[in-house]
Amino acid sequence: MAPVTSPQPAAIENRTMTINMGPQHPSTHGVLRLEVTVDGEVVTKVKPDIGYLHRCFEKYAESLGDYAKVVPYTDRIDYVSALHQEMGYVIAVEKLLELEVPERVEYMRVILAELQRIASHLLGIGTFGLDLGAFTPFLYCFIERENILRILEKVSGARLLYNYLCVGGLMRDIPTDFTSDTWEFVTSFRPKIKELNDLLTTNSIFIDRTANIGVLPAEVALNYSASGPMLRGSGVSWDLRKNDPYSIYDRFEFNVPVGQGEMGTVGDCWDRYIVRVREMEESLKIIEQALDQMPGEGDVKEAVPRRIRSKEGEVYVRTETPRGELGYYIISEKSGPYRIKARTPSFVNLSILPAISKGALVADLVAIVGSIDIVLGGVDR
Amino acid sequence: MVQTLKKSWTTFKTIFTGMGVTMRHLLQPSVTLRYPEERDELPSGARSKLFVHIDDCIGCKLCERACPVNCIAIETVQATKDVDLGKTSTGNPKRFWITTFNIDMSKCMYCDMCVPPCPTECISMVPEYEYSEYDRNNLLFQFSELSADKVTEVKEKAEKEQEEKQRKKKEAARKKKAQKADQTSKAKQKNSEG
Amino acid sequence: MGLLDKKYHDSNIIIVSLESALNWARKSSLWYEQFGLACCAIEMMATAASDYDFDRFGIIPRSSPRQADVMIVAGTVTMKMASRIERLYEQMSEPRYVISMGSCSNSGGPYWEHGYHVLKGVDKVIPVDVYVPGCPPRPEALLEGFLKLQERISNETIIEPRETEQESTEEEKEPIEVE
Amino acid sequence: MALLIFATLPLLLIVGYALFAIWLERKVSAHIQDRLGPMRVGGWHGWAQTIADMLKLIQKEDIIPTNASRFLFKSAPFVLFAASYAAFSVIPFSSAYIGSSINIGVFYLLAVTSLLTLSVIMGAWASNNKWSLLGGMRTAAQMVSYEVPTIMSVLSVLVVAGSLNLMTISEMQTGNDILGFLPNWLIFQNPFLIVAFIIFFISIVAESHRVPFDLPESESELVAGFQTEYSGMRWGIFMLAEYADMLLLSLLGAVLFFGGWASPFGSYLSGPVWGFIWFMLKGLLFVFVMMWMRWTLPRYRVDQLMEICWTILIPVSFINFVLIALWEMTF
Repeated sequence: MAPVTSPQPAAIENRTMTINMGPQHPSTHGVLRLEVTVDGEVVTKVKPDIGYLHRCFEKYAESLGDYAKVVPYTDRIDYVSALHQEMGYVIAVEKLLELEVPERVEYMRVILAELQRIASHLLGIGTFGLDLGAFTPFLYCFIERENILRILEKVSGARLLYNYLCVGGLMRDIPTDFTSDTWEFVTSFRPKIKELNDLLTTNSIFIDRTANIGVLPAEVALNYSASGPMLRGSGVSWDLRKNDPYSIYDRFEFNVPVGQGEMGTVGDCWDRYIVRVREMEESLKIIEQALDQMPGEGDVKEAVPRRIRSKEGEVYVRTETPRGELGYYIISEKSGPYRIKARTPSFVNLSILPAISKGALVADLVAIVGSIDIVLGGVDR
Repeated sequence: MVQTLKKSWTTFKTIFTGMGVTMRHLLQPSVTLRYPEERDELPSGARSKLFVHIDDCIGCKLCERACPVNCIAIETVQATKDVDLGKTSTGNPKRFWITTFNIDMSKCMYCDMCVPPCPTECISMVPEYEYSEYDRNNLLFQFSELSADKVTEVKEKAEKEQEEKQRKKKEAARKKKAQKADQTSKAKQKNSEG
Repeated sequence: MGLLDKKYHDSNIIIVSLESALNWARKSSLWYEQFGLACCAIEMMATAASDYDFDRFGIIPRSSPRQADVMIVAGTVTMKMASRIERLYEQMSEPRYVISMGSCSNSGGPYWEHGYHVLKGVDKVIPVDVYVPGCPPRPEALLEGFLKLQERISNETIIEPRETEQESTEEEKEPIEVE
Repeated sequence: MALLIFATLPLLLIVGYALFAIWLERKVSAHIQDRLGPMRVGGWHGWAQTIADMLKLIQKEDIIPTNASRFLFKSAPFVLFAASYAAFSVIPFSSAYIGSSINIGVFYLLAVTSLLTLSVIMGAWASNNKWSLLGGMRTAAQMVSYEVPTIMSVLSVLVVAGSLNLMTISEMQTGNDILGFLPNWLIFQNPFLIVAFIIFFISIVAESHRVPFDLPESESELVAGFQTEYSGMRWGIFMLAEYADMLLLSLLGAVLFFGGWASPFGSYLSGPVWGFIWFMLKGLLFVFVMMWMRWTLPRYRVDQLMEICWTILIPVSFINFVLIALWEMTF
């Protein structure tokens, strides 16, 4: 009988699999494509592929040839926090033209910006919860966000892309019931934060999913020049409203919440999340102070130039948006803008993704992307 | 072991806290707006559709120039002297026939920048948002009320007047030239004499 | 639905043809593809959220195109994205519908003039059933777009191919240059 | 003929229940989220919504991807449905109706439901889609692991009940004798059975893949998990089977712990018809709790899921099993 030879075992191949996450995927927050190399479910490599929403902002800024006309296009850079995009741009142009803005307008801008910050954080928190499978907190956040949108719509006439700030002032007068509406919102919103904490923040499944995940050490964050909650989540107290005040932010009392690693390591997803929640409370404080101090009378269009006469010069202005540092670099000629470059926080923050998602599971990758809170309009511009 | 039990206990506790919150919401009335039956009242100045009172338009094209997306197209023809187009409701005299006033709402970005420059307040945002269409071409709104015949008639008239004007201008120019030539020649004469 | 319908027109007998029943089913359960492109996607989310609630109309999101009936093109379609949208549309199972939401996907919108990277209207790559104007459209406007789509579906016949598809076959698709 | 009618009764029940449960789920989720849910289709609170959904799914194009394994892809949903349908045959719906009163009922049920894993893997692998594959692998791991605590908690009930026949188990729970007013349900007969019930409930939530254990079809991670490539009625059958599975396990819980069709008020309001109503009410209560949980909680990660199963549920269920046996020996 011939000896039975067992077949030689084929060399065990350790093969990785490449999967495309996006451009159509429920948790990429838009049209981001991630080229994910996985070994089983463990992510070995992530490569973000961007450009699916490139909308030629800089080309438009050059082609329109008018500073006023660019404002609605800045809205569309980061459509979740449109007022912040406008504010940065408008401040930059005002600095270039050396315009003085009335007091009332400054207060109004700050209040609107903080309302917008709350709205934007609500969306960020909600979609983060959605990424982790919690559907209901997302809708509760949207109910609150809807209340803010109602105020903003009353002021500007639009729900999402406001085009309300203009160089030197505001596009329209402030409606009479703005103050009372805002007070009403501020008082009704505080208990809702507590409810959100009950439902999501302290939920132990949520903590299990976010603590110690996607840890971003402070050093790495600084090296990648991260900003906003992404940087503050890593324990670095850096907020342009405090550290380099623009507009009238130096008049208000507020804290800069930073990640402390309460549930795990400093700089994990939970820290980034809690920074957003606490920032909403700080924004409420700013709104309350601003409402108290705002002058009741005054023409908001006082300083608005009838025609903007461009000047030669260069200017860089940075502001703190809900996602981080937004910078506008304007090179101006006599005839109008020569080049307007927007430095958006989403793009910079996204670039950290490959560094912090190595070795995570696919489910963690979703959580990490959610905690960065990118807006693809800001990434691709 | 104790730690595991403790952790399980907190897990249960937080799960029940969360479920308590959702149960409270389950018993609360909903916040939903039942859209086709109920409608929210839009705030004054809501931006949802552009409308032009063409009677009030004086053809100054300021809105066209203010529009960042160039979705407004206006063509005007100067009215001849024998026609009086009347005045707008704000009292501005009208001097142009508006032969075309098209707004392409499929391009518009609802930025509201065309509204403030208008001197007669004839272009405005109206709170009407229900105009979805099966065909995109229906989103091109034409506000000019002149018929095609009228447009050609007006154009011809204006052209004629223009020609007349041009002729007159030319004549005047020629006369001027002649005079100038006259003067220069006279001056030359003087010079040569002097 | 010919003679019988006329015969019993005034009587109490209800004649529901198979076709209208099927159309009713189609229009009552329009599941949309959970897929947003830009600003309009946020308004799409707001429409699905509690304040406006898509679910009242039986409209729910599905994240896989295979199970979706209607694709809401919500936002700016760039050249890079256009081919992907076409692909997603092909992955959907018949009967499928497309709602173009907002100026950008209607005709390029704010980016039609200098937007070198923006597709001037999503109807260049896929047939569109309803155009919803707005930048972005209000949630109510999107709901109205859905009502228009339902109207269109209830007038459909099973035998004849749909209008838009006829158009799309007749029309020569313009080649898109993707750089 | 009578046999045929007898056999199709559960089918009607399952289809009717699934239509109702999907509608209920949408309503419950909507009201939890301060919404209204289906309101327009069919008039009163959108009662016809799921009927319309089903009619539409039947009309949809049935796509089979080019590179799919055709036979496996096509048959997977039917295997899944057949498995959960077959398991219904040993469920005692009321004192007068049971598909088959076999003396290994519990064993049969657990064996048949294991087929679910197989069919999910079939569908996931045959789709030739990476997301499906990941979903399928997750499902396999999850269902195989969670079968251990399920079986352990069922075994601990069997120790108390002393029978594998579900009809017998139901029958012995009629009456109101414990402490004079509590019904004779097994959960009241042995204090350790409460722990067993908690373990059982957690496991059935995991086995019917509901939040917080809905990893196989977790939308935000795997698009739609193993169902990604399915369209039309094939997908509808997956959905149907999922809801049927949920009901099956809830009903099993009702039989094993809460007296099956036994009335909570002793002999008052009992009888075959009332028995059926009580039985369905008990099952639907569990279904409601599962829905309530689903719309409250985030989901676990796949390794945490396994950790809960192997480090907490299985050891606890083993210890509990021993304790129950000791209790039975002493009292």
